[in-house]
This record gives sequence, C-alpha cells and structure tokens, in this order.
Amino acid sequence: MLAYTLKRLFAGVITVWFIATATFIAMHQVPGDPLMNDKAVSAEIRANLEAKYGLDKPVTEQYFIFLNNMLHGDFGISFTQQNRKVNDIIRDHFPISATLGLLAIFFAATGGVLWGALTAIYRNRLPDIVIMFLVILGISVPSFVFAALGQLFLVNLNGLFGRSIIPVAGWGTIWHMLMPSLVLGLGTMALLTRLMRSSMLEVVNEDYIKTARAKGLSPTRIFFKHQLRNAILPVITVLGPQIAAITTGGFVVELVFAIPGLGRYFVQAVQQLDYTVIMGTTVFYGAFLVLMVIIVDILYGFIDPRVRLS
Amino acid sequence: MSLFQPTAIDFEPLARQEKTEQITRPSLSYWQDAWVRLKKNTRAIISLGIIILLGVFTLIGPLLWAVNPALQNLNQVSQAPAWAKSAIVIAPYQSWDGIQLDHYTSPDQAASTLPAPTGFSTADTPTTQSVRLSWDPVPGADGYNVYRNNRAPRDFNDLGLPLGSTYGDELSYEDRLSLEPREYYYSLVPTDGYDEYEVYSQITLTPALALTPDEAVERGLITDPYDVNIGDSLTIEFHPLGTDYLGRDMLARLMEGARVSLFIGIVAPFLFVLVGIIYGGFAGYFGGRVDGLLMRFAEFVVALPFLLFMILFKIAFGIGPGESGIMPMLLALVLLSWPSTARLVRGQVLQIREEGYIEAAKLLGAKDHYLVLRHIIPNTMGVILVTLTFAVPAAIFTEAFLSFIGMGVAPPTPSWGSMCNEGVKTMLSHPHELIFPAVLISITVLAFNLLGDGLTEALDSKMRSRD
Amino acid sequence: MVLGHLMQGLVRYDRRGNVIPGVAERWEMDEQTATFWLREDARWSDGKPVTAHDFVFAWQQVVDPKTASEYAFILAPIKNAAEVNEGKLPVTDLGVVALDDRTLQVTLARPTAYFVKLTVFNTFYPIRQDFFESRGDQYAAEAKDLLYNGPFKLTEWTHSASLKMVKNEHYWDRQNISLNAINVDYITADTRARLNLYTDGKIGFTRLDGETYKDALSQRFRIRRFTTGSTFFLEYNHRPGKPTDNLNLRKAIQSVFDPDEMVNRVLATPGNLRGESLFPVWINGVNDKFRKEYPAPQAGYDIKEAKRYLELAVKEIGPIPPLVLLVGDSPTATKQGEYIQGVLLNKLGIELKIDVQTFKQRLAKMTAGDFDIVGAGWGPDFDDILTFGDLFASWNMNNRGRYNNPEYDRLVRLTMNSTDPKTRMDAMGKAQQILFDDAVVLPQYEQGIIYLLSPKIKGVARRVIGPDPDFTYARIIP
Amino acid sequence: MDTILSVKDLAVEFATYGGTVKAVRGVSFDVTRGETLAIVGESGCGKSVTVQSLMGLIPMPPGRITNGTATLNGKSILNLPAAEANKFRGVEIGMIFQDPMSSLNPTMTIGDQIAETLKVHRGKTDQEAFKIAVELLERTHIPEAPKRAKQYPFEFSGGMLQRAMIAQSLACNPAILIADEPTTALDVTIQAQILELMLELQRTENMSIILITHDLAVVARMADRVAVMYAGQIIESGTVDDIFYRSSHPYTLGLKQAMPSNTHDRDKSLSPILGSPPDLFKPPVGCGYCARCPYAMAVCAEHLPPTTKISESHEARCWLHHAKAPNIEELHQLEDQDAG
Repeated sequence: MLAYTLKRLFAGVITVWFIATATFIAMHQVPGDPLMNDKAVSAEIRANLEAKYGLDKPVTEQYFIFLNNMLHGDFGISFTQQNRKVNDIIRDHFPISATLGLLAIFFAATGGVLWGALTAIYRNRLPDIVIMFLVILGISVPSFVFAALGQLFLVNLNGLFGRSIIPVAGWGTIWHMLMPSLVLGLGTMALLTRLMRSSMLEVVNEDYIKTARAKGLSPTRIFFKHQLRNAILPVITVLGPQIAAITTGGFVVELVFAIPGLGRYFVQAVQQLDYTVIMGTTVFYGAFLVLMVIIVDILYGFIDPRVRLS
Repeated sequence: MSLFQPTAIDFEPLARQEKTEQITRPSLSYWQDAWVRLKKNTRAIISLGIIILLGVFTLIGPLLWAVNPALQNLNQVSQAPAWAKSAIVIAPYQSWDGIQLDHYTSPDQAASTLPAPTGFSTADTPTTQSVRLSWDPVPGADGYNVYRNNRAPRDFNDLGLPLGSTYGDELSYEDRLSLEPREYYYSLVPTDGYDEYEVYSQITLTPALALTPDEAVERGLITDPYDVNIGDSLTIEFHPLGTDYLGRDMLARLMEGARVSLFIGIVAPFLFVLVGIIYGGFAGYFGGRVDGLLMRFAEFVVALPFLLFMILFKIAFGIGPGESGIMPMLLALVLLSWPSTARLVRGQVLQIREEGYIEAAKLLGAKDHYLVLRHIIPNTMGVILVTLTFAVPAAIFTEAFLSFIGMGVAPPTPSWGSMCNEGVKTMLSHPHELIFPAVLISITVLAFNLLGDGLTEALDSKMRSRD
Repeated sequence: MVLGHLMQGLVRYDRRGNVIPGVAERWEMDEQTATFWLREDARWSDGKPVTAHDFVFAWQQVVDPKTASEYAFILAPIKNAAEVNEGKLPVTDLGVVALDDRTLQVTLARPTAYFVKLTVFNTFYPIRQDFFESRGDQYAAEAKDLLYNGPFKLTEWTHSASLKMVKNEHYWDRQNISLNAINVDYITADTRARLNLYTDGKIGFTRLDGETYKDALSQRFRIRRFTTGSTFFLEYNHRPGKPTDNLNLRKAIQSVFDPDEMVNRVLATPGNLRGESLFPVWINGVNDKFRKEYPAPQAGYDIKEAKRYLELAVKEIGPIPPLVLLVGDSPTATKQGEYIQGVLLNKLGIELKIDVQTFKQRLAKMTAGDFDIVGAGWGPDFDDILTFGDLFASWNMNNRGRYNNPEYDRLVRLTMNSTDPKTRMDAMGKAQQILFDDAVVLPQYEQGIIYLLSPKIKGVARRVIGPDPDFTYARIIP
Repeated sequence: MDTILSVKDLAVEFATYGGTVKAVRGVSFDVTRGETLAIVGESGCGKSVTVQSLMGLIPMPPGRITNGTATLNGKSILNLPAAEANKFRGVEIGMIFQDPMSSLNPTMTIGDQIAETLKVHRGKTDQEAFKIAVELLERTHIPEAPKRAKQYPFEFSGGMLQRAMIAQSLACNPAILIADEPTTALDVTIQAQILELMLELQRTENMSIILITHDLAVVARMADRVAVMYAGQIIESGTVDDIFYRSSHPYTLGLKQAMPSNTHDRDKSLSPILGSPPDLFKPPVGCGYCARCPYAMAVCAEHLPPTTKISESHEARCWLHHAKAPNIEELHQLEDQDAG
C-alpha cells in the first residue's frame, strides 16, 4: 500500500509542476498590464513597480525566479493588495474554503448514498419518483438561486424565532458553515444519488445477495454489509473530480454568505491579472486537488480489495 | 383427480406432427429491440415529446411570435404576465418648473417642532409619465422631503422610498421614478434643511397608464402620430410572459435564448462526454502504466484555472470586443470538462475488462481498439447516460457564468442561463423573470434525464435479461 | 472610509461640509505660502504627540519615486512636488518644512485657493518616521503595523472578512466621541446578503441597490437617501481616425439620449439626478451653487435634429461602422450598456457592441484607446471645481479619450493659477459650454444612493468629500 | 424415517412484460432425514424456482406463490416475511448455488462471510465465529484453512470457492442442504471431489440433501430418491433404481437415451428428444410432454394425466398407466430395444 501511495505522491508533484508551468505560460499570453490601476500611473513609477515584481525581465527568466521562490515556499507579494504576501492570503483564506468544500463533499456523499440507496430499494415506487424529481430540480436550478433561497430561509427562520439561531452569513462556528456547505453540495449530491441508484440496481441482482438472503441475514444487515459496500465503488471514483467542481463553485456561495474564502481571490486575481496571486492560488488548488484524488484512490483500494492488491 | 373417465378412442395415438424448432417470439435486431423496449417505456416517450416540443419552440417559435427580442419598452419594465392593458394617450412630456415662493428667507434658528404640512395635493392628473405634487408652505421649515410607498405607511419609519428633497422655497415635486399604474402612498415631511421633523401628511393616488403619440408610433401601435388624439384609449402590445428589466418581451427572449442555451447545453456535453468515454475507455482497458499516465494528465486538466483559459480561447479565436464568443466557449467546455466522465468510464471499464466475453473476443483476434469501441464502451452505457444528463445543466450554467463576466454571449443576445442570472437578483419583487428561464432549463434537463433512463433500460443488456 | 476614522489630517469637515480644525488649530494662507499651527494635545495612539515633522516625512514619502504612490499628483500644488516625483530633485527639496515641532510651513508652486481643503485628502495624513521604519516593508500589512492619530484605532483585521475599530484613548477630541467600537463583521459584494444580515439584526448599516430596495420596502425598513456627488458620463474616443472623433456623430447621439429615461426607468433608484453637466449640482460657485450661476446648456430630445446630424456625419466619414462601448463587468454597468445599445439601434440605426471587460482589462483598453465610447465616472477628491475641471485637460492621464482642446487647456490653467473666485468660475463656466458644444462627454446621471441605517444609530454624517459614511460623532440610543 | 420437509401442490407464477409465466404448476414431494433427493430436469422446467420459492428467494413482485403448502418440521415456511423466514434460513436449511465465483461477496474475506452466519444465528463473538469458520473450512478439506480464511473470494479457484460455500452453508449444521446445480460450473475432476465431500458430510452430519441438477450421471452417483420435473410438474418420482431401471415415463426414457454412458458402443448415435419444452406463457392443457412424446395419445393433449402409484416408492404421471391404455410391455420393449 505504502509503495503505491509514494508512487502516486511523486506523480502528483510532477502534475502540480505541470499545472504551474501551464498556468504561467497562459497567464503571460493574456494581454493587459498587471500594474495598471484606476488612477493613471506615470512612467517611472511603473518602472520601479516592475523592478519590485521582476516584471521587466524576459518571461522565461521570470519563470525560473518564480520556480525557485515556489520551492522555498514563497509565492511573492500580491500586486493589487498593498504588500500582502500571497502566502498570508493562502494561510488566511484557504482553510476556510477547504473546510467549506470538505463539508459540502461530506453532505453530498452521505446524502447521495442515502437517497440513492432509498430509490434503488423502492424502485419505481413513490419514494423513487419523488427523490428523482428532487434530483432533477437539484441539478437544473443554478447554485446561486439555491444560495439566495437558502439565505432567505434562514432569515425567515430567525424571524420566526425572534432571534437569530442560525447565522445568516459570515464564518466562525459550525452554525455558520451549515447552510453554505449544504447549498454547495447540492449539485454533487444529485449526481451521487443518480450514480448510487444505478449501481445499487446492479448490485441488488448479484448472486452474493441471494446467498446472503439464503444465509438468513436480516435485510438491514444485507443492505449495509453487502449491498452498500459494493454499490459505493463507482460513487467514490467520481468524488475526485467533484471536489474540484465544489472548490471552484465555492466562489458564488462565498459571495452570498460573506465567507472569506479563497474563491473570491481566485476570480479577482484573474480579473486583475495579479500574477503572483494567480500562481499562488492555482498551484495551491492544484496541489489540494491532486492530494484529494490520491486520497480517493486509496480509499477506493481500501474498500475494493481487488484494486488494492492488483 | 378430475372426474373425466377416458374412453377407448381417447387412447388412439396422435399423428406425429413433424414440428421444427418453433421460435415463439419474432427475433429483433439489437437496435429494433431497443426501440421496441423504448416505446413501451412511457416516461421515455414523454421525454421524446418534450424534446421535440423544445425543438419547435426554438426553431419555429420566432416565426410565430415575431417580436424583436431586443426592442426595449421602458414604460413596461419587469411587468408580470398580464392580459393586454389599455393606456390613454397624453401630450408629449413638457418639463415643469413647479411652484416657487418668490421672496423667501430661510428661518434663522430651527424650530423645535413643526405642524404637518397642509394642502398636499396633485397639481394635475397623475399619469405613469409624471406625478406632480404641491403643498402649502410650512412656516419655520427650510426644506421638504417627499416619500413614496406601495402600501399605507404604518409609522414615521415606514414612509417608503425617499424620492427627493426640496429647498425651503420650492413647494412642489415631480415624481417620474418608474411609475406603474398601481396605488401609491405619497408622504411629505418638513425639514430644517438637514434633519426631518417627525411629522408628515399623506395622500394616495393611482397614476393612469399613459402613452404619447410618438411612443405609440415607436411601439408600432399606430403608423402616424396624428391618427390618435389626446384622451383616446389604446390597447398596448401584449406580452404573454411579461417583460424583463429593460421592458423587452420575455417570450421572444426565451426563444432566442433557447438557441444559445440548447446549442451549448446539448452539443458541448455530447462532445466532452464523447472525449471522456474514449479517453476513459482506453485508459481503463490498457491499465497499468498507460492508465496511470493518462489519469495523471486528466487530473492536470481538471486543476487548470478555467477562467484564465477561457480568456485565452476568446483571444485566440480573435473574438472582437462585444461579439458573441460561442465557439471559444464550446472549445473551452470541451477541452476542460471531459476528465470527470473519463474517470467514471475508466472505473467502469476496469470491471468490465475482467468479464468473460472480453477474453473470448480477444481469442477471436479482436484488435484492441475494436474491443474497446465495440465491446467495452457499449457496456458502460448506464454510467455514460448518467454523466450526460448531468453535463447538460452544467454546460448551460457555465455559459451563464461566462456571459456574466463578458466571455460568452455578448448583450443583447440572451441565453437562459444569463436570464437566470438577472432574474435571481429580483426574485422576490418580480419572480417571473427567474421562474420562466429556470423552468425551461429544468424541463430540458428533465427530458434528457427521462430519455437517459429509458435508453439505459432499453440498451443495457443486463437490465433486459431480467424482464 | 475606514482610514477616515483612523487617521486625521491638518483639517477636516463638519457635518455640514464646512472646513474645521483637525490636527492643525489654525492656519493662514497667501499667494506663496500656507502655515499651519498644530494643536498641543494631538497624540498618536501610542501616546506620543503628533509633530510637524510627521507631516513633512509623510508628504516626502508620497512624492518619493521609490514609494511609487499612485496619488502623488495630488501634491502638485506644492513647490517642487512634480520635480521630486520625476526623480529630478531630492525629496528634501519638497516645499514643506517644519519650522518647529508645532508649526508647518508649505511653499506653493502656484497660487492655489483650495489648498487648505486639499489637505483633508487621505494622502496628506501624517506618518511617524520611527514607527514607519521599524515596520519595514510590513507597514500597514496588518492591524498592528499602523499607528493611528484619528478618533478610532484598528484592533482586529482579517483580510476581506471583518475588522474592528476601538475608540482611540489618546485622541485629542475623545470626550465628544460616544461610540467605543465600530465592528465591520461582514465584507461581501452581494447586496442581497447584506440586506439579509440587516434584517437579521447583525449589521446596522448597509447600502441598497435597484434590485434589493423593493425587498427592504416590503420589510417596512426606514430607507434613507444620499447624493454621493459623483457624476457618471460616456467618454468618447477623440483620437484621430476614430468615428467618435466626428463632432456631428457625437451631436447626433447627444440629441437622441434622454437623461430622464435613464434616471427614472433604467436606474430606477431614488436619489439619482439627471445627467446635465460634468460638474455636479453640489459644486460651489462664486457665492452660490455653480450650476445655479452657470446653468448647464441642454440639447433636449429631438429625433429630427439627431437624424440631421447623422446625415452630416455620414457625409463626412461615410457609413457609421459598428461602435464599441467599453463597460466594466458590474451588473448595473451591463444593464446601462444594453439600454444605450437599444437607444442607438432603435433611434439612429447605429450598431453598438458592448465590450464587457474585467477591471484590469478595461483599464488597459482605456489607456490604449481600444474603444469608441467608454462608460466612466469621477468622484471628487477635494472640495473645489478643479477636481472635475482638469479631467479633460490634454495633459491629464485620466483623459482617456485624449481630448485635446488648447482653449479648454487655457481655461483650466487659468482656474488653477488664479485665486479670484469670479475669474475661476467664469473660466469653468466657459469650459462647461465647450464640453457641451464639442459634445466631449455625454453626461448620464449624478449618482444618488439609498441605504439602510438602524433607527437606533443617530448622528451619522454623510459627506461628498472626506470619509463617508462618517460614524465619528455617531451615538446609539437604547 | 421421519419426513422433515413436505411440499404439497406448490405453484409459482411470474408476471412479466409478455404476460404471466406459470413456472411451477403443482409440485409435491417429501424429504426424509439423511436422504438425498435429486430433482432433475431440463433447464427451465422449474426446478430452481421450486427450491428458491421454498427459501423465499424469489423477488415478489414479479414472482407470486399462488398455491400449495410447505412444512418444515411441522412449521409452514411459504410466503413468510423476512424476519420469520430468517429463523429457518441458514439455520435449518443451508443452500449453495451454481456459480461459486459470483455467489460470494467480493469485498469480504471468506472467513468473515462464514463467520457472519454464526454471529447472526448463534450469537457467537467475532473471534469464536472466526475460529469455527476455520474449522468448517478444514472440514471441507481446504488446505491451510487459517491463512485461506483471511483471503478474498477472487483469490480462490472455482472448486475451492464451492468448498467454501459448502462450509458456509454447514455453519449452523442445518437439517437440509439444498444444492442448486452445485457442480455445473465446475470441471469434472473437481465435480467428483465436491460430490464426494457432500456424501461424506451427509454421512457424518446425518443431513439430507436436495440436489438440483440436469446431469443424470450426478443423480446416479448421489441420489437415494429422484423426482423428474418437466414443464413445471413432477412427472415421475421414485427410488434411484425405480427411475433408472424401471423408468415408466416416456420423458425419463428419453432423458436416459439422450445420456452418453460408458457402456454404450461408440458408433451408435445418441437420440435427442426432438422439440423444445412448452412455452409456459400458455402452459398446455394436457400432459406437458405430449408434443414431444412418441406415445402421445388423444387424451394426453386433452387432459392432465393423473399420478398413478406404480409401487410403494414409485409414481408416474402418464396416461400409459391407465387401465384402458395400450399395455405397458410395449413401453418396456422400446426401452430394451434401445438399451440393448
């Protein structure tokens, strides 16, 4: 198991290096002058700003400066936020986005597995139809609508109780994280429900389920010990890329719920061509994502012995 | 036992019919059978019907409902769907210099309290073009604030919208702020030039829906401004689904938006799911180092910043400012969102690769690519259809986000996603701007979902053998 | 807005916008020099007194090329400011000197009537040298890396999330400050989220916009109004070869644009005033409002006139090619863009493409002149007509359309150099006329905003210049 | 010998797209302790459905038990809710299936799967159950049982898996072991070992076995009594000698002729039974075999033949045994002629 993990981690490092290079090249192709600001800047002020960020050197040289900075763990200083280290931006805001993302994945996974299993058991009966309808609603209504509705619900709820039980926005306690992560996870939950349903339907007709029933095991035990373990496999494979979708999708939820996550910086950096923040956030997200995919694969191996030992 | 007592003749031997192997059911080809099964599945038929309807709505709709989706009518902003209304014709707008006190000296020190203003009334008949209010001067006041509310104000804090304020010598105010033919409650508050006195007087009025001859000509209701004279009533054009934030006809915009959203919502997912299938199929089939390499590349693509590359594609395509960059968006969607399908298909192929019939096909000399395309991929149909039905809404909303930041569809061409973007902002006050596009998107997704289910059951051999 | 509560310049504004003493107790000014006497009890938040040297050091930092401050141009009226900023002169040659700890003398490059009002602006705040150097390049990165001489000091700051300001116990006017803390708990651009937070009682002040004010109305909240003093207009590209360089085309557009419809139907929020001139209504003239003494010329909506201008334009530069309107990516900007697109298409048959750009891209295009029309706006930096007047002088970097009219430049220089209000205002009156005759810009509206303020908070000042909203003298009634 | 399981007139139907399929049309048989009863017949004759419906493994819907009773040691076991059925399933009746490769949960170790039954029914703790599981594996002659118990199904060969299945079904030493075509998926050498193992266990555990198969050779080797099924009905039942040497139903005869035996000389071709089993969508009114029976008579097509007792232990359901039918010898001659 360990050898497999080490191999994957090494491959992960190379992937992150590729991500950094590709983003760096793409970034420099985009026209527009990173140092421009709303009040016009006279010629020589621009000169010393360029010196500060090493922009006057040819692109390739800048790339190597960036690389060895990165290796020393220093992503440089943001252009647009007055001398604020990119490392600080990431240190302050990444954990928030990460917790939001992971909580959303947790909601999505548990919800997906639960609803998916339910629809498979009650195939073509009422619960199946109702849940399938909710799934379609879940994926066809955009996340910013759900975010707005979610927040509205909280406001009315608090209004009902006369005092604010669940905070409407902001960050801090678990209560703050509840609604935003639920909204963020809805889309993925819908996908996982569908996947779980189709894989459960396949497993329900497998022979070893017939054996289990012949062994006189109770339906609930069969459900958890036999059906669930086998049906969950395809669901886990899709968790990897979904984590990417959730972390990037966080921008909308972070905006509506006033959560100081990294999503906002991610988009603003691209809009304002803030080279150092773009590189910092992209490399960090890339690394986070690659790590998640590796964890998912290991988790998959843990559950399905066939893969682990092959 | 049955009471039947057989008689001798019953025991005559039966003539042996030489029956050949008689097949009880007509044998159908794979696709014919799939079609037969699909027809039996009522839900699949409904979805096919919806898809055809959507096609008609997009292509033939604009011919039937030939209203120009970009024509703005600022007298009818964000109107909910309503039956055709009638408006009275009035003279073109003349600016009004209101009522001033000729000699006026502002009071030296502010009075502690002031009585409520008197004589608060309308200067002439209120219309949606303008509402002119006037009042008697309040001695000791150095200015007045005018408020407007859609409901009867309960107390001093509930006077509604602060329309404007006047100096001590101005005793009139003209309100032209997005007037609608509904009941308004105007309140007048005296001030000392800065702070308000907590007294107010109030009147209620309903401006009549009005239209000038030139506007009627512009709206195409009449051809010549002189065809109609002041005071006549005119039925204004009818918007079955209401209007949007610039008064444009909702139905026409939905039809035009359909062209963009359905194109992106259907073509893009098909393409990137296709790429995902082939990529995942081969990665899963070969396995080992090749699979590792391909999967690492897939992770690399997923981690790339979508927005940055979208800007790049737009420039690469030489899309000038203000033009609709549908092609770069399609390219970006296809190039950057196939990995999730690839991973799913690979997971499925890993299992199928172990099946017996794959070894059998290999023995018969099937080359690798034939094996993957003919045997392995059709068996991942269930998973493929699920991801496809999820890719449709995802593509539609990515397009909406890109149009929102100016990458995708340039105004004024609408798309369902961008209409949702606009609608969500005002979803409480005028919900129809959000409901119609969102419902249409849901119907499209629903149709593809049901069709997906129907196809899975029809095509997926495992499902078939059970019935 | 935040810095206004933490720091204080030589002078400041009272609630009604008049200049009142700040760190400086009194001051005198003539053609060449301005002298300020600092109050004895002005203190930094670490207890040390605020001295004239702090101002000298601060202003030198601003013009020092190494700091590369974008606002260096604001110090132009001070002698040698421009030369130091271009690196021609050492920083010490800047025309400001501390006669002693509590008197500051400024020598002016040219007679500047409004110089005292200028010192209210943030760039003129003092910085103490020893504290500045002790922080190195971390200065102002975190709450602890700043020294405060204003009514409040920053105690907590989680970037782009929340910050907390507490009463500065060393502030000289502390007994008049009733608030002991101001919490900015939520920072988000989403107006709906802020409205929900207000309804939930979490925040006491938030701004509303076209989309959310109807919901606030239905919640029966007290909505207040404030005209921010900024004007918004369409700027044409006057570079040679550009279709918008043609006067007749600009005149055609001018007489087909109806500011009433823009303010009342498109923006549809109270407080916005008709766009009639580059100079907003609050600008002071000789002894009354500028716009009262020099009323802005109006074209008035006239479709026939517009068509006539259009024919002239087509005769001169041929059929009008599709024009490009460059706008930012905020929802209101795109909505206004679509409105103008509709007006030009339906009324003049001119095709207008809307180029929605991100903030940085838009600036790059504006500087490079890669547009025909651009939606722009300008907020006042200091309380004098020149803050708007010099916008279209040919040497001004912010004149993105590169409008170049020697007569206009002459009028602007005249206003800069003279101190007699009448001559300055006459010059600006003529400048306003040129802006209309030459259709240099197409005024859209003077911005009015609506906002919610909890009835429990009293004494909040709203200002066109200086910190707005200003909670310095606010107080909470139980 | 006491009868532990008796089934009377069992009838099972399936509602499908094409209409209702009457898979089992009135089947009755008894199982006595320590005896092996073989149920033999072509595939699709309803033998698997019969035993699976006893064990409640038929998904309802679409399946339905429309008639008949089944009593196990005096208790009725048909149509029981899962909780009730689990009282006897895996405890009094163990079951093994045809394809061992897919009959075990791929994600659980063999030891855990066997131990599971003990934990559920005997309340054993994890360690105890695992220890017994290892003993069971040893009893089914699996080498290095302790190591093997920790491995996963995909690490076992077909034969070994079947042994594990048997071990699993013996966990609560059931009175009856139902083997649904246990050896069909295995090659001949392993087949023999499994059958040998089953016989040995039968002797040591005094356990009765219901063997479902279509292979007469297996029946000859294993069975004490045999029931021949065709088109959802038992058309002949009796001791193994009754069926093999005194077969008194044309179908059983046909089956024997279609079976290659080592005594048969090579050049004589086997004679298959022409035609195919009737379509159970519209089951025939008379005898199911009528369409393919060389001795078919008019009555066969019209009426269901009654079950006539040929001897104490031997019954058959065919009109040839009726008084008025043509004499039986002809039936035997036909048989000798072929057997000769």
